[in-house]
Amino acid sequence: MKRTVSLLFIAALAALLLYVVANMPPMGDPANPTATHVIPRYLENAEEETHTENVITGIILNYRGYDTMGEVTVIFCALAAVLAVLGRERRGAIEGFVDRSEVVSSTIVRTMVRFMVPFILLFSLYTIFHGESSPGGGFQGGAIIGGSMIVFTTIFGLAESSRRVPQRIRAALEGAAVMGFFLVGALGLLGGGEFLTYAWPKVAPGLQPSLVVWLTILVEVGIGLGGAMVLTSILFAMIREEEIATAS
Amino acid sequence: MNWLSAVLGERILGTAKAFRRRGLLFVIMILFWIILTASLALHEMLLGAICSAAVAALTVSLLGRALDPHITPAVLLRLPLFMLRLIWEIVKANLDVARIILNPGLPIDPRIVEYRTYLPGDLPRTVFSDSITLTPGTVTVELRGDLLNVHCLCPYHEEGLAGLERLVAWLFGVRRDGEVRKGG
Amino acid sequence: MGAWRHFPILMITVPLLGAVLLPFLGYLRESWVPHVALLPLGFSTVLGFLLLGRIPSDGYLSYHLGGWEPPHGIEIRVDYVGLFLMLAICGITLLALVFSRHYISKEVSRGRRTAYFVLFLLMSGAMLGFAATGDIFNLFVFMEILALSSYALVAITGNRNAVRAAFKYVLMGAPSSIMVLLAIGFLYSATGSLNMADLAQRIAESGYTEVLTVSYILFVIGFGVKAALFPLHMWLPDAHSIAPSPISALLSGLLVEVSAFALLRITFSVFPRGAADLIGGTADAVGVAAAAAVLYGGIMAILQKDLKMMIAYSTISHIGYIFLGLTAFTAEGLTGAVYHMLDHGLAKACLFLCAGNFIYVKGYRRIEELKGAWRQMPWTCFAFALASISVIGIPPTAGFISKWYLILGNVRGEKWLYACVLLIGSILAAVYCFRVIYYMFFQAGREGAWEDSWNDAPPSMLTPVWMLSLGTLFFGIFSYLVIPSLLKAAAFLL
Amino acid sequence: MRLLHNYHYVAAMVLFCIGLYTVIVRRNIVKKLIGLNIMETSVFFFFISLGYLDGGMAPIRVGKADPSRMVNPLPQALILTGIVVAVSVTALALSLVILLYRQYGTLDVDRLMREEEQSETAEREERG
Amino acid sequence: MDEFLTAVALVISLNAVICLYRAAVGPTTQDRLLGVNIVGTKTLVVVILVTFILAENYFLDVAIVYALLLFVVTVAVSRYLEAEGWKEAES
Amino acid sequence: MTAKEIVAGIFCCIGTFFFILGTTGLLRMPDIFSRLHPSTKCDTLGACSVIVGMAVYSGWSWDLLKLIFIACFLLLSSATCGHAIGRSALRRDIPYWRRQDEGAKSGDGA
Amino acid sequence: MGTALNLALIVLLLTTAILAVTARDLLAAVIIFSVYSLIMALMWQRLQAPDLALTEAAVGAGVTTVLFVVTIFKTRRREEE
Repeated sequence: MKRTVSLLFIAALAALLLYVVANMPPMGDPANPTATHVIPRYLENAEEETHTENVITGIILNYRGYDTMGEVTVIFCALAAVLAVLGRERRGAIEGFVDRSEVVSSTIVRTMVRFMVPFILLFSLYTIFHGESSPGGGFQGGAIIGGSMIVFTTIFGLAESSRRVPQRIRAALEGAAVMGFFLVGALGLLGGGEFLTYAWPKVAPGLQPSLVVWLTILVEVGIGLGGAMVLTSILFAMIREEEIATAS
Repeated sequence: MNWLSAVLGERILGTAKAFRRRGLLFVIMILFWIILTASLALHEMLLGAICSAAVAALTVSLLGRALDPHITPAVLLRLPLFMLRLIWEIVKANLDVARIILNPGLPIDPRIVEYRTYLPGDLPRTVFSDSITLTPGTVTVELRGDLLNVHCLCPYHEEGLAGLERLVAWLFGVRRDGEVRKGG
Repeated sequence: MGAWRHFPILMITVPLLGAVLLPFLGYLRESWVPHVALLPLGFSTVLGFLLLGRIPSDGYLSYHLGGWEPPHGIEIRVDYVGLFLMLAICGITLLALVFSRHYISKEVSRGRRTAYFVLFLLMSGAMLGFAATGDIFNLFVFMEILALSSYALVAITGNRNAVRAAFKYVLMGAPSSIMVLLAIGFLYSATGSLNMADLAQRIAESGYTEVLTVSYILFVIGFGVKAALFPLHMWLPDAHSIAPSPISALLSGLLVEVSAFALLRITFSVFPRGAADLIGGTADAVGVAAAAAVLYGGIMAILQKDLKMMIAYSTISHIGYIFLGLTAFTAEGLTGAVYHMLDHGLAKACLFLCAGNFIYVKGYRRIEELKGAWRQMPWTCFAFALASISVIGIPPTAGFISKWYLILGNVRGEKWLYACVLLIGSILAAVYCFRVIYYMFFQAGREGAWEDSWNDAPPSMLTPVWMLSLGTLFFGIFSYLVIPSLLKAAAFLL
Repeated sequence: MRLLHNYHYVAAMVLFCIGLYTVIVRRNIVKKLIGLNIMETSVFFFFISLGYLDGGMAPIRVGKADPSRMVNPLPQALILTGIVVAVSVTALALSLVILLYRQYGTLDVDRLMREEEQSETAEREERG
Repeated sequence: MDEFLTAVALVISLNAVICLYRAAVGPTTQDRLLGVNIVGTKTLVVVILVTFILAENYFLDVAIVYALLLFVVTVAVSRYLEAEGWKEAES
Repeated sequence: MTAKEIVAGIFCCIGTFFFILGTTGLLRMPDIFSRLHPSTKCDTLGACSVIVGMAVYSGWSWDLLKLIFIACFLLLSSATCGHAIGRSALRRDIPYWRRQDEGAKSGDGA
Repeated sequence: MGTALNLALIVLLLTTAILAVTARDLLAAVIIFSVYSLIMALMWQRLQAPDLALTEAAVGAGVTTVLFVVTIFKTRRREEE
């Protein structure tokens, strides 16, 4: 019964959606509302206004910086939520953690991982720093660092991995990333602009272009490292085989 | 005073060793950076130097341990030749596998054989087993100490292993008795 | 333009920033966390009050983030209704936070307390951002912060039922968020804009009527799940009754309202008056669902045995009230809906906190166990009674005023049936509320269930309860302070 | 035949429905989460198709590229945020799954609900 | 030339569809992982081809990410497959 | 059609051929261990030759270096991935196919 | 020809999605889901969104998959009958 109702609901929704798609503007047409309304300004002026060659980065960090602030908060919130659900990690508990599966990973894989992790890290740094001129940016770089942490953790074990990236450092970077974003936003406030203006229009107009560039890079690095650490912490929290104290 | 100089010497030597590892890693990293950024502009190089230094400092304990005793300039010089030879082997391997796959009778007689290698250290063994995996009809499925378990598609594939081992030994300058040739 | 134009953004970011700083404090001095967590919310509340006289009831404050003007940048848009809601959010979260300090020792394990406060602040900041934003995608982002923190807060006790309720909530909440995102996509494809004010203009000119209609339907489904509109309410009773009481108060008193408010914004600010033919049919369907919700919620509440469960079902019924106010499409109905958001927020938060008091002092959850509670916990019981009166809608509480306007709006909109449904809903509310009150005051409990001496909850838990219940009284008696401006603002919205 | 021309949209909608079907009908909760992810990616796909321009280039101004031939960067910027949100929700939901399994020993929704009824009846009996 | 490269990409992606058979049927999880790895390699090649079809060379960064991620996923998953915890679960 | 394009085209065709070969092997081989062979060899070679073709096509540019890097990386990673999959199969005691018995028999590694 | 490639990719997407949804072995479903993400990323690259292709490859195929695998490792492998 319930199943039939759900299937009917889905079928109705599918029909509705297909009906809409049949009536939507043709894809890829330059005369579409999406291509004519807000976009031209971004494409024409992004380079002068935001000093980024990659228009997407310009939008993310400048035109819609508030969304990105929300995004960073979402990551932070996810971490807080996962730790709230699975229980916080006790200081120094993981470092003494013993892998219960008793499977030592293969020497070949270990050597290869040793060999590749530096490359992955450097590549992610490249992604973070070159977000304004090529595809990439803070969060992408962070996710790639997260990937390197994943492979390192699965191969070398949680204890080793968390010795290399201890909780202190993770917590500090996570907090600093979000906080940095807020403070950079407030900096614009102090300079007489609006929140998230990466400049001081009233105080030092001459400083503006270089200030924008530097603050953009700062924010990118913050997002990258913070995001990477959050992903790492979430991974650690999920791998950790520590029974949590449930209280009611 | 003797012990002091000994300790100092050791310290300096150790530092030098670590520095050499780090330096090697740094050079590799900055080369990779140049490939990535595809430019030789000054500010890119500066940024690259900073990033590479950071990565090298962070991961030297990771990569350095695997690299240090084995990577010498001579090895780096021999590497391209080794690669060429390996690619030739890979092409041969592929033609061989192609012959097997395209044969309607599928003439295979797979087995897992053991092979004891005389190559020392993790890196040469890893290179050896990866080369095995890439060359005719053999896949390394397990490496425990100096004992390799190799899955062979056909019995005659097993014979190729010794030649490959000689090739890897040549690359790392290892003699049959397990001594590492100094300097190359 | 003075510094006050920055107040809305500060109201939103300061709690979020506080949430980020709390873990460090928790690392250094864990016992300070509950106290320090009050600071950012208090700051926001003060800013909100300072802002009160600045915004005219037929205008709005527009703040361009990063200095990019609206269709290109993101706009924060606070109108009178929005500020009204933001103040309600600040006040109720502040009181619930005060309440939490003692309460969480009962339900939340030690290792999770810092996380509790972090998530609490994130949730309040997200609600404020949600209420204030003028950009439709930004709405989605804040909705997700809100959703994530509320999922985790439902599960924070970590016991079986809590985790199950939270998972149920995720399973309904996450697809609804995706539907909202899809709706935003449709809207964007037809108009090419994301700013609400700009969208209103573009929708009037756009020729893609089918796309817009379906987009609105998806908005209704998405926000309907978040707001627990009747056929989509399945997650609510579990989540609201199982979460720790201050969280129930927030979920029931604010989160649901805020989602309804988002739908209000979509209905009135985004789809302009001229687009009534686009959304008319859907709005009618919402009206039917809302009417069904009023009846269903009321009847189910009568059938419940668990106190918090009963209050949760009552919430479903009251969401129906709010939506009936929206679909009346009259200034009175809209005023009633907005006023009901405030009133219901106060009353429901108060009821849940009272239930929390019972749990804290005696561990009682079931309605039958409350027989004779008056003897031991008079303060809590009186506050409960006062809030119940507001829920029923008896003068002089705020509940009466809002229901009056709701009915008036529906009568003006010539929806007689809905007006009757609203009246019947009040009768149902009277049934389930008076049952509890009767048990509390006029029945003797089991032997030894209650002590004979007054041994109520600690003051830090009683103060919020009383402030909330007095709030319903205040807004009932002094409604003339707010209602005219609200009416004007509603007329401006329409 | 708008439908044929907009085949990207059609694909996105079909994927959306597959995901929704999984979320609603399949009983395993990990499967439901996979369905959720499929839904999310399909909506992202829809957004990106919205921004496509025939013969367009990626919106990265290397050299002096012609801005009028670039695809729409706005949906891409939005979806970047969307992906972050998606991974956050998935992480949270998965940690809930771990906890659920620890406490119920099952991943089947029906069984979870049945357990709940059982525990409720048990509670009722216990209370008299 | 673009047409030709597109045709190559098309053939390779059709190939990938066939490889999915292995990923779908199994019979062991290792088979599936292998199938997935192969599909991933093919996707990587298609990414490189698309880079040259669209003549936007920074897409190669994406290809590098693909290669890295394929390695990461395959190694991590096969490491989990090795672990003993599966034994009772699988039966 | 320049000579460069022709060479690139030939390399692409070779690569496609090896891909098809790999797919055939993947479908035809009897067990996981023998399936590793076509996947690690043919697919790697197929990918590498397409990459070489593209390297020829791009001419002398920075892309060439990136492509070479990707190719080297692919060689290493596919060998390692093949090994990792094979090792996990061995560890889980998945029987391997033997000619003599015309059927699956448990092999304990050697 | 470009359209044909797009169609082929869409077929791949649909196949992987259906396979991921129908597989009874959860681990297989997750592994196939990672291919789905990879192909989705490729599709996005075809639609000129390299930033997103990068993100999806790293997040969808990498992080999400591993989180799923960890979860399945900690819980139960097979779908219950």
